Amino acid sequence: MALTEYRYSDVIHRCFRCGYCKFPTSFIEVNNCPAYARYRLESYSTGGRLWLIRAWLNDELDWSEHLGEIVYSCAACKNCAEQCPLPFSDDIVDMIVAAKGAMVERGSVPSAVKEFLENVDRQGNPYGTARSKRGEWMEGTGIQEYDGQEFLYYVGCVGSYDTRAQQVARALGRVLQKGGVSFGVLGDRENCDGNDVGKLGEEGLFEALAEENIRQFKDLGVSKIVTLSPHAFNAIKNDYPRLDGTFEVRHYSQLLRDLVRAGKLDVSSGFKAKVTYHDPCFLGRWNAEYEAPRDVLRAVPGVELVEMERHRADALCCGGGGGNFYTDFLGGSEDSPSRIRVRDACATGASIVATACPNCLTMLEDAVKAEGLDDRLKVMDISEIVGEACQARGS
Amino acid sequence: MDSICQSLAEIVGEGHVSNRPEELYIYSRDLGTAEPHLPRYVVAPRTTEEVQQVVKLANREKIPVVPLGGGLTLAGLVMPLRGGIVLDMKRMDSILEVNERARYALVEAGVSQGKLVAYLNTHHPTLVHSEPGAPGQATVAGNVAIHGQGDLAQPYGFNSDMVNGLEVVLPTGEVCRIGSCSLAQQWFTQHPLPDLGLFLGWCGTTGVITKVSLRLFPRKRIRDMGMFVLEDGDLVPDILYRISHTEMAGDLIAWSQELPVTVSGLHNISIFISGDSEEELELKRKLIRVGILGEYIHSGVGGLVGLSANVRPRLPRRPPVSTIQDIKKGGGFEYVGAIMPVDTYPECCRRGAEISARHNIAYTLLGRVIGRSHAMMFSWSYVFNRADEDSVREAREALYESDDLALELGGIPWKPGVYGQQAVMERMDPNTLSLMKKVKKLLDPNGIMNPGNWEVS
Amino acid sequence: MDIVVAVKQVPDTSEVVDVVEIDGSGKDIERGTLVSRINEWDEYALEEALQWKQKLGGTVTAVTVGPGEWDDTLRRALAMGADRAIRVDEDATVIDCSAAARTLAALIGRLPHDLVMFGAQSEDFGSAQLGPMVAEMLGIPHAALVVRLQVEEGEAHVERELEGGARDLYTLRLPALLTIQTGINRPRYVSFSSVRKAREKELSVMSLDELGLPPQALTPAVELARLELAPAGKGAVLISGAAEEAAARLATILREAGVI
Amino acid sequence: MAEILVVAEHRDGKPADVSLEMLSTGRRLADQAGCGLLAVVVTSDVSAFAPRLARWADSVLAVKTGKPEHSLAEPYQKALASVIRERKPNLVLLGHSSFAMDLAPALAVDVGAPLATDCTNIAMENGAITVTRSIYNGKVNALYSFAPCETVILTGRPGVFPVEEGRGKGIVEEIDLPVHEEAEYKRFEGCSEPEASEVDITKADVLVAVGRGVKEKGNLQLAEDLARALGGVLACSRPVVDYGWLPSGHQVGLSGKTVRPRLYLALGISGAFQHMVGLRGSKMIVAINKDEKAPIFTDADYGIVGDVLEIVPVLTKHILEPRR
Repeated sequence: MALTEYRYSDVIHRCFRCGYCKFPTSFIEVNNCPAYARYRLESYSTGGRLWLIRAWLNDELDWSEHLGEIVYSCAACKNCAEQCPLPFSDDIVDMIVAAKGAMVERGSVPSAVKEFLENVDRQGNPYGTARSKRGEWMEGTGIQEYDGQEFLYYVGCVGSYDTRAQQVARALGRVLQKGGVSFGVLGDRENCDGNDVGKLGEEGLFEALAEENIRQFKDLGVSKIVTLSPHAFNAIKNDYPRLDGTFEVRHYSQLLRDLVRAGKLDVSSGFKAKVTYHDPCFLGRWNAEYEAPRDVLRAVPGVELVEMERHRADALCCGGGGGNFYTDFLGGSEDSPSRIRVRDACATGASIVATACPNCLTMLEDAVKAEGLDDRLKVMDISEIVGEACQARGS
Repeated sequence: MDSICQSLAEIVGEGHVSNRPEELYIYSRDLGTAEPHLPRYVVAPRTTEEVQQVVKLANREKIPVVPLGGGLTLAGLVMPLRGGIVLDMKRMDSILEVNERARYALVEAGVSQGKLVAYLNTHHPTLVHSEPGAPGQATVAGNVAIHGQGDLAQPYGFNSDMVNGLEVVLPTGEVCRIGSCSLAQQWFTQHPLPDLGLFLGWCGTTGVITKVSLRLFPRKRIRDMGMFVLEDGDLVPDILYRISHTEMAGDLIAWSQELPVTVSGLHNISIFISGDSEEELELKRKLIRVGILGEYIHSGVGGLVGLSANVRPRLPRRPPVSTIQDIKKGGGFEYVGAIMPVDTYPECCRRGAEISARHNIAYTLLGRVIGRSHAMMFSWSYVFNRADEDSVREAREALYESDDLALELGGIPWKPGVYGQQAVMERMDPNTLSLMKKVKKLLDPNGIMNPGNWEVS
Repeated sequence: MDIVVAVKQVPDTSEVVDVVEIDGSGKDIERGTLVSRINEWDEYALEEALQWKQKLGGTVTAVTVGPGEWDDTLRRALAMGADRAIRVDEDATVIDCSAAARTLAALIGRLPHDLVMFGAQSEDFGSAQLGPMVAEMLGIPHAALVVRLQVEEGEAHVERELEGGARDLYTLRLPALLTIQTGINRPRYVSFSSVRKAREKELSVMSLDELGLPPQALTPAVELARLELAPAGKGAVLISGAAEEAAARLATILREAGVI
Repeated sequence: MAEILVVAEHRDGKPADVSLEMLSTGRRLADQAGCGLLAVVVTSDVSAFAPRLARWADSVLAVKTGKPEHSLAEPYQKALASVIRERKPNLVLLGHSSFAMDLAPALAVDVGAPLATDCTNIAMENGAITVTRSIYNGKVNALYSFAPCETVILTGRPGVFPVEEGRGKGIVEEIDLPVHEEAEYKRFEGCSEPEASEVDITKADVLVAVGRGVKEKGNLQLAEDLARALGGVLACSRPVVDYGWLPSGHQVGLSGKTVRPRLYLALGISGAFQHMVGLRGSKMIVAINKDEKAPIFTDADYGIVGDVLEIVPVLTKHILEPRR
């Protein structure tokens, strides 16, 4: 693709590289862009990335594995979009995704990205684990396959395959059961939601996945969907409709809030701990849902909710977005965003960092180990906290 | 990786050095109109010791070293004109000490203006520093290295006059402390020691600043602003003089711009005031509104917006610069700032508008008062389209003409690019010039520090 | 430069996909749950062919002997940049290497071929036989396990991989056949849309008959008696438990064994 | 059965290990069938090889050739084809080496004999030969038999067949065959030795080896930290070199180096034989792999089934601070 064919050819040169994209609103740290935080070189800031993309499309710069890594190190966390003062701020992430798309079309992507996409294409998940093992997480939970229940509980790849995230998938299942929610899952029939595939620039594969899912949902008569992952939530809510797939989709934190408020979920057993909450980008900045998870936590007796200095729209991404939980271009350093984030969490004095995204959960948990904070900080999903709080006494 | 890259990696760690095309491309380019120059290496140090080792290596190998902060001078002052190492200082961003009683902050060179503002807001709400109105990633050290000014310029002068002490790595690798810090861990003053002001305003050509102690000032609880609008620019110097006489104003800025058309041809004087109480604020308002502007208003010269208890202006969260630059939808913006006598304001405006017209760029003219009308920083701003070569050239020519204009009117281009530097030195007294040369030669025998800038031929 | 690349489709039985079962016949695996992919070595062969086409011009033709499903792999080859693809319609899973070689030799013999490329081996059976057999049948020189290739003036300069990282250097006169080892290049990513676009490209199917081969050309000389699941994991003492616990125990074991 | 023929491959003046493995196997089968064992070597230095081979073989055919000093497929193919046509051995054995991968298939076509490569077992029941091959990433074993024919050609997987020192005294016969070293259509231009690397993994006491399972170059750091904690060095399997994550000097296996460390810690390595043959000499093999069915667990002494990226950092921690 030449610059002229690039969707944002008339905009991309308008980035002044003033650098707001690196900061949170308060300017307190320059490292609120996860990729810039990790590498601290201008090439990895959003502005630098845009200039490099333009140079590449303009044939001023050849493609290289390194250029690929720079572009793909963008976790699509949207901090830049939040902070950029210019009129095209809403398009910044799309500009980068479109550049990834150009790389995909040229067939030149970093090997980890190639692997991610080929695995999803073949096995319906980035890990390349067999499709036929997708449902294994639910063994012994009594969770039923979807068959006309009110809700389809869509688990997603991480919750289905990652051993730690599987615990969360089960925990949420139990909570929904306790809340008397009528729901079912797809088990082995579930397929990748495609959110991160799209953010990796593989638009064709994303659409194929989305269309396949939409067809399946419709065939099964699904109308309401509750997702474990904000990534799936984002795709189904914001991208599926343009492919003629409109469903009433909610992130589970929103559903749990309603259940608690309606008194359908008895959390009176409580959960005694000082808890800080990490905003997942695809719930927060992408879908402006900052309160539901906090409301749920506040509703649990014994939870003392404290905020990190950077939170809500200013939250630092865990570095797992845009496929990076797998491709891991931001890992392997004490400057890795996930490690900065758990240090932020520790600074609040909380003993629990709660989140509402299996990607964030696994990223932060690895970071806690790497930082050697195991004994001070525990990473939990909100569904797990609620799960403990609604251990109905007696039964 | 060549051997020098290898040794650089051993100093700062492999992840913080690069000689790959992508990094070299980015660090070869300035935000303004300057032509790109490729560095050989990009290095991001974390400590003074690392800077020291890098500089020693460079001095031994005779490789240029260009210290880079926020990279927002727009005049290409941090471009590797002779290749070599670009030293990205932004990893050195710890705020080391804020002394509330002595009102100063000791910061590492990479600390951004934004971070210092935010830090003071949260931890020392009674203190402020003079914020230069550049995007937040501009660094404190970079700003004093170019004799920057900020929003406290009218009461307190240049930011570089607010420096209590410096830590500098000399071009030959010695770490040197200037001010009370050279005696003990005391960063509260530069005086009364013999003057060693060899680093401020030198744009990194005499050493790498690694620490700065900067004066802080009382932060008033409430801020307010007003804008006096008039047509006759010739009156502006007089008005500025009289407002500064009251000693009630903070930042004082006179400006005039072509767009939007509704303000075209007008001159605006932005008057910022602050106070700890409504009473204090109202007193200041009165002294300026009634005492000074009243008669101008009555004689119908101009009108005042704000500066009254019942009108609350919205103070911008961000400096306007980053949005102004996009008027041409071309991402390019550069200005010539010059330190001028306040009396030249009308002429600066007239001639500036002519330059803009010649190069068909809407004019944006601004004068910020420094001290009690002792001087003003007058800026001629030009936007351009980064994607359009002609547009870039037009802007570049306009900038050159503005440098010449500043000098012609008896002013001095501030943080000029190479063209302006040469123009300044051509007019400079030969003895002064040779003193500059001696100082540079003494400190930087191998000429490795940001070569190409302020070079006395 | 006309290049023919032979490819095959294999079930994905890589490390993380471990659901392999023997089917009722005892002579094949249960393919139901397995997904297919292009043989990894063939992907490198295709990439190499395409890069030389890019440099020298000419055509790249992808060929295979296999059932209809294998068109997926040919389409992938077309998406990568091959100009045309030909499939000889036979169930490759039941024929042996010599039969497959005979068929491919007959096909390739009819195509313009300055260079013929095979993957050095297949992921599923790993016989590493096909290429050299076809070369011998076509009567053209060959080199197996090629890790480096330079083509100029009707000659191919190749490096063959030997044990221990050593290499033999040969010059082959074209036409010649090479079997390609992994790592010789970085195979490009094949985007979903390029596969879609490749649908317009020519994919032809041929029968043995059209190749002038009698059915008995496929009689295997090597007969598969039966398949057995390999005994897995019996050797190692498996340390169970969560990461934390398992790692701790391993550390202790290593210490007690005095290896650290 | 009339005769078994073993093709002796050599390099740097030494017979290849795998050839000795095949000679021993040939000996065993010959004794079992009560037939003769013939070894064939093509070399410029007959005296260097023939006597050694004669310890297993009843007779050794040494084909004299000029350069080069190691085995090339072309001269062998010509020599062997004529020997096979003339003596019609029932069984021809080669090691499944790079050399044989180049030679055996062409030879099989040349003499019209069935070929089974990379055999892990070779059995003979009343004259009939059956072989076992390991397929589908070592997850399945396939048993093969052969249609009745004069000669069957087999190549045996290196490191699988035991070597028993030969005790015999075979006769050595130097024959002169028209050997084309220089076919004008294929010129041998010499050979290059493996590029030297900064670390010599063959001398290391502890090796931490990484494979596909580490997923991304960035993750090598984890393995490197562990290696440092163990006072060892980093090794790897083929894909890691193919991806350009590590220089080839770190590669263990058939096309890499052969190592004999006290501890071989394999991270995310499935254990394909091409890799495993390189570490047979290891005192202790420990494997960490997601896939409980990965072949590596067959050869490993200890194993953890789990995510390398999850376990390695924790393991490093425990190595560094032993709990008292």
